[in-house]
Amino acid sequence: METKYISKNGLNEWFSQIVKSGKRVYAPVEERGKVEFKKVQALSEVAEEYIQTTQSIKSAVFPRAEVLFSYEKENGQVKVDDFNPDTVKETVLWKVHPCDAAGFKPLTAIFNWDYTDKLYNAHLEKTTLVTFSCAKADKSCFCTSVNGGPGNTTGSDVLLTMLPDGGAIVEILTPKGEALVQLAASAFEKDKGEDKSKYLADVPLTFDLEEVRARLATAFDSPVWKEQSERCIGCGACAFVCPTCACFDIQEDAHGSKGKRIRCWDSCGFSLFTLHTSGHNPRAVQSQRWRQRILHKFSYMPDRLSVFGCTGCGRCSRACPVDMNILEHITSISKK
Amino acid sequence: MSKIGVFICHCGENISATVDCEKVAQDIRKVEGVEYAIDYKYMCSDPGQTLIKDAIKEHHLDGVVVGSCSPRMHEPTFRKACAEAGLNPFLCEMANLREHCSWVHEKGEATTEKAFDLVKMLVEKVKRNKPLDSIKVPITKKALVIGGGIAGIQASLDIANTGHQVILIEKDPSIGGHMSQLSETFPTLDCSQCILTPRMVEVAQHPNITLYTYAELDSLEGFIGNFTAKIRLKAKSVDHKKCTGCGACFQKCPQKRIPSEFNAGLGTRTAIYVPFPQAVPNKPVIDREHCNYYKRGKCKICEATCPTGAIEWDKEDEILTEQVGAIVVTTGFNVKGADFFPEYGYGQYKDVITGLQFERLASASGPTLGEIRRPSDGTIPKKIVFIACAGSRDEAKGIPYCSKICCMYTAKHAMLYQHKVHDGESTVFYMDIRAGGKNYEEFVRRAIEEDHVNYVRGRVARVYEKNGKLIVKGVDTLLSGEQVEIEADMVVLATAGVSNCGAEQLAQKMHISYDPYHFFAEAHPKLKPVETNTAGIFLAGACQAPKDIPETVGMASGAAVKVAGLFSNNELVREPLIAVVNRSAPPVFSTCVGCFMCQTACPYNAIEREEIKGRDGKVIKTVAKVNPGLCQGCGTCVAFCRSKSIDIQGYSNEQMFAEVMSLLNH
Amino acid sequence: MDKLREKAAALLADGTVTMVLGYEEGTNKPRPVFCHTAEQASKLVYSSQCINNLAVYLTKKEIMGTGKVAIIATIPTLRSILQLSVENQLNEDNLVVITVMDKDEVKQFANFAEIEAYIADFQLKLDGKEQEIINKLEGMSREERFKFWMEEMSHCFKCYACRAACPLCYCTKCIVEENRPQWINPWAAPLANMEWQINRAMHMAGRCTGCGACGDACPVGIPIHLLTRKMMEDLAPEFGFTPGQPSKNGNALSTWKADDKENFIR
Amino acid sequence: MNNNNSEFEPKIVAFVCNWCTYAGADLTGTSRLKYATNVKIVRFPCTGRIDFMLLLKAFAQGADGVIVSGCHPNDCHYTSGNFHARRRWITFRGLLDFMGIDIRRIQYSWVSAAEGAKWADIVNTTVANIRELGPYTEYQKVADYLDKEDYNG
Repeated sequence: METKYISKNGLNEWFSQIVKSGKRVYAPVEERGKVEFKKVQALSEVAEEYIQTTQSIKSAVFPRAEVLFSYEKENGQVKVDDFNPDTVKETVLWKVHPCDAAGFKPLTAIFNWDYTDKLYNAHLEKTTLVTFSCAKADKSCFCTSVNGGPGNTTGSDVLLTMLPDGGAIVEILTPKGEALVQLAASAFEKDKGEDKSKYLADVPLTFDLEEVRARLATAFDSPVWKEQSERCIGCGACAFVCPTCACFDIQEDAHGSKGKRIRCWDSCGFSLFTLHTSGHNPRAVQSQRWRQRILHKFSYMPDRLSVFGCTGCGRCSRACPVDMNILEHITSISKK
Repeated sequence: MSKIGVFICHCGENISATVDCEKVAQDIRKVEGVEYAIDYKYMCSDPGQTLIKDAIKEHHLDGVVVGSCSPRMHEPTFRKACAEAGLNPFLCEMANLREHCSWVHEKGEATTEKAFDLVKMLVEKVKRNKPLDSIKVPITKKALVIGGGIAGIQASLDIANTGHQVILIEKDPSIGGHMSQLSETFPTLDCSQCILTPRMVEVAQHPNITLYTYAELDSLEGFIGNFTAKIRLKAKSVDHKKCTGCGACFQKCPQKRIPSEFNAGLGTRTAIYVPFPQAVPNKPVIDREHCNYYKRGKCKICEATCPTGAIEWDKEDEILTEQVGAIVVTTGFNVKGADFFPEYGYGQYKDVITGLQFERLASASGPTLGEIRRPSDGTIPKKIVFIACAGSRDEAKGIPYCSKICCMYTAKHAMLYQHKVHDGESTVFYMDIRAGGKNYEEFVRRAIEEDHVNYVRGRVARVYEKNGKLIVKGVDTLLSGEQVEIEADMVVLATAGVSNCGAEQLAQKMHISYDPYHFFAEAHPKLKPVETNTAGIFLAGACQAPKDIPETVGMASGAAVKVAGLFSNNELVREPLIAVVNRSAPPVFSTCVGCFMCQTACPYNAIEREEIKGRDGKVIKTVAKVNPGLCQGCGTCVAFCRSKSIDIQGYSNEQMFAEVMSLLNH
Repeated sequence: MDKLREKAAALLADGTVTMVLGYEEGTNKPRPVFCHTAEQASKLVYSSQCINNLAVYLTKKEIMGTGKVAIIATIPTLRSILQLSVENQLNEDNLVVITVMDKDEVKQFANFAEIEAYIADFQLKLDGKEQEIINKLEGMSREERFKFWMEEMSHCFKCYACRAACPLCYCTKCIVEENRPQWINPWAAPLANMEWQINRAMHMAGRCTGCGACGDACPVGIPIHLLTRKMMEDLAPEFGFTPGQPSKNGNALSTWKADDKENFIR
Repeated sequence: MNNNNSEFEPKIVAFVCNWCTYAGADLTGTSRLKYATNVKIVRFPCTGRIDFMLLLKAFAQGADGVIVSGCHPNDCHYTSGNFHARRRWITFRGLLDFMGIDIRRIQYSWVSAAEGAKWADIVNTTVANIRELGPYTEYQKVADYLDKEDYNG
């Protein structure tokens, strides 16, 4: 769609209009030495100097824990109070990175694959993504190797590329984006024809995605999984910070005759994730779980959902207590 | 889906006066899983119980809650009723609506609501109760008695007389213990040996008693009803089958100057010896420590003199393995001796002796044939001082407790002295006179009033020798508060009673606990005085604390009854409210990771190690296992287990959790 | 460093061990590595930057296999090894424990007893930063402390990195996976998160050796190691334990003294 | 926090051992001593059996106070269960306080089978104290996690 320019002041104006409109705005905020997405009221709260938030913003559409429905039993009768889409608030995700925005594509694919997930879609429908191109990257970033890039527009409604003058190139990509822009139309100016690529971080291409996929197709029994996963201690950090991991568990929060059915995050890295009641565990050892993680993202998902399960944000590498560096591991596979 | 029956009792008016029982019964019907609910005037009455039984059958109930009095009162009643109706008794629980509700609250809604909550709580519990079967443990009907003093003798005889086999082991060459060393006994002054020796002989001759003297417990394994005891038979070096006890050997033995243990060091014995004339068995052993042959490799005079060739020079210790069902520990006590009282010159002055040594002097069978003579020069002491509480009740000496028997035997000693030395003068220094017991106080009064023993209340500071006399310096704290100084010919210390040597090691062998002074600990200070906290092991006599003969004998008979009671069944039946370690499907087998912290937490040593082996016999993992014979069901391990791998039947995690939740959910 | 590599290579070459657990250069700091051949030993590094507690791998059968294994242990790792042995989790004969002393001197321990003697000289002390937060917390009112921890706990998403990184969290089934009853709600929420941390701390009482791996592992930076650390500081004197030194025959909660002091029981 | 608590009726759960305090509470009944209805007794074999999680669960479920009571030291039916419990509570209490949980809401006591009067007193004073402290909403609020709009972020 169309490209515009917005000045520093314009940006402020637009932001305050968004807040005024009553939408919830989530943006990166620095706290306790970490930068995380948080509900904000003013642009001043938004963090400046950082590479990446520790956690992705998938929780906006796929919360850590949410109530599928609640119920109450009274003398034999069960009253069910189902999830109501109307209760979902309009939300703006401000200053997400292209790799975060890209993450919504695989998520949407997963939640609409064999079953259309009412909750996920309700959240997504009411969510608008204002993405900021990346001017900085670190050695854990590899978006360019997974069909992405520091200025990539996939999944975004609006993409901003910040300019030295404090203004930004505004790419309005979807009707949702357009609607958001309309909240402060006057704040936007005509495109100045700047080439955004000048302002993008340099993220080197380290492996060929299709090559990796091809190798993985025959790698199921490869010793590489054991080698790579030896130091993995089997926590869920990688999965929980990942913008595309969507494993969940269904749990009961019952109190006497009342209760809630809850969906909450889970991780294929946990040893009990696949444990059967019989006692049998198809993925008994960590190497099998590591293989599952990689194959799922780089083989199964492209096969079944025609989208890769990795956006190169590098969060898992940064979060891992034992430095399981996914970029390093994938690169080594691609070179084998 | 559970089918719980709820039965609310009015207990006449005891409950219904403040609780609306009908309402409770009505409301509880609405609760999930409650199939049937009713209230009745007296649930514990026959018609009441019939009500329950019929309901169980009619409504196929799989759980029962009786809302009535305290379970401590009627739980057995109602569980029995359920059992009679074919419901596992452990599927019946009681809600305490009387002691915990109607009796402690005024009439009103709140009270009825609480009653409802209490019942609902138990309903939630019962839903999670599991049918349980009582635990049956086989019993080996043979007892082991450790220690052949009067306690061991009494216990052995009492058990043997109930028709059960007894093994009595004694570490010395003869049974009899301290009692055999005593002269007369208070408060009756009858001769100790005269009453004891017949019992000793009876033990030796009793068909149900196997006596092993010169024997000690080597190790003990197993649990109540099923102990395996390894007994070390120390080498006597004399074959008692051949020996006739003629005594030729010890008359000829050249080693004659060995201080006699029996005479508390006042007399001497030989290297091959019988501890005392009335010993049982009355056959000698060789004390290898002092025997010339064992020391220097030559002598063998005894062998030459022995008419039956009974001497066995190369005899070695034997280890005997015995299966027993119960154990009575009667290892007795000891008295503080040498150099514990430098201030009293004990061990320094020959004529400062212990009460036990005085017993030997006063005993007709003693070194002086019953005459009171000074060890130093054999003269008869004209002035004698008895010091009570020598060590006892003395924090400084590390013995804060009272040795209990000293007051009485000191009075006895003074009395005996006065009887034997008519012109003698005796003084007793004491802190308090503790003469609780039948005819005890009278006995002490007699010593004071009839035998004119001079009692001085006060501590003796020190005793020292001055030209042939023992100067006893003390203070009369009762009257004058003045320094008292007595020139005595002899001083007798009523030394503190202490635990027997080796008590600690023995306790550890048997896994029974002991107090800081190494006296063995009873299971409960009031209600389980003869039990230890290891089921199947009992205590009697002074190994638990210093005590006199009547008390010891009473305790021994008590322990014997406990053993006889245990042996009166072929199986030990116990409530199944015990801990169990979970088991799950392979490859996990059990969530127990075998850290065995629970072992250190268990008060009963009930937790054992179990190796889970694969088909190939290789050990897959080692996990905890609860021994149902030992576990008493306190549940400490359950609360402690990090992975919740141990649970306790009847108070399981699910049950307790559900109870708490139900109280608060509304 | 060379001495260390030589030692490791030698152990692997002569077949003394089938594997050496050590550290190699990582993305930003050294990370765990597993050497199976003498050649691989050349990857080994050792420095104060090595903060992962390698003892965590000693209870993983899939990693350890059945053969004899060597581990390059830092002081905290040594402490964990001793505690693990107290808890019957290690086979002394199947483990070669190596540490690096100053001037890169390599020390191989003959047995666990020797390790005990060795670490006795190393006092376990709260570092300034930890002490600072503890002081700050103790300075707060109770309500403030509660707010502080609730805020912290609201960041926890239950990845259990704290559990995974702790050498002493070796249960096959953790309390949080126990669902009969469901002691702790499995989803991430402030209360459920706090309940988990309280359990972790209680389960560590008298066992924690203060390596701080739990805190280091937390991806959202909750200072959870303070809970166990603080408790260690409080309990050690109370129950006569030495922080960081394994207590034989049971721990703070599996043992007792008749004269344990308290001032709150009526 | 605690204004107009006059009509506030605290919910209090009592965790007691079967041999001493439960029997003591029975004696309170047989002696017809009166106490507040707020306290409900859960019976355990021994204080050693009482899992610290049950206390937390009680608060999470809406309890405003908790009583934990068992045999006096040296009187434990199982000889040492109460000693184990005492250590557990010393440890637990320190931790809870460090985390800012209101330990004034947990009343520990030793009540023997002969102390019926003491039990009544423990209950009444505890109820009074909790009434003074007011409902434990501070804790119960965090229990209803999901209504916290953006706890996720």
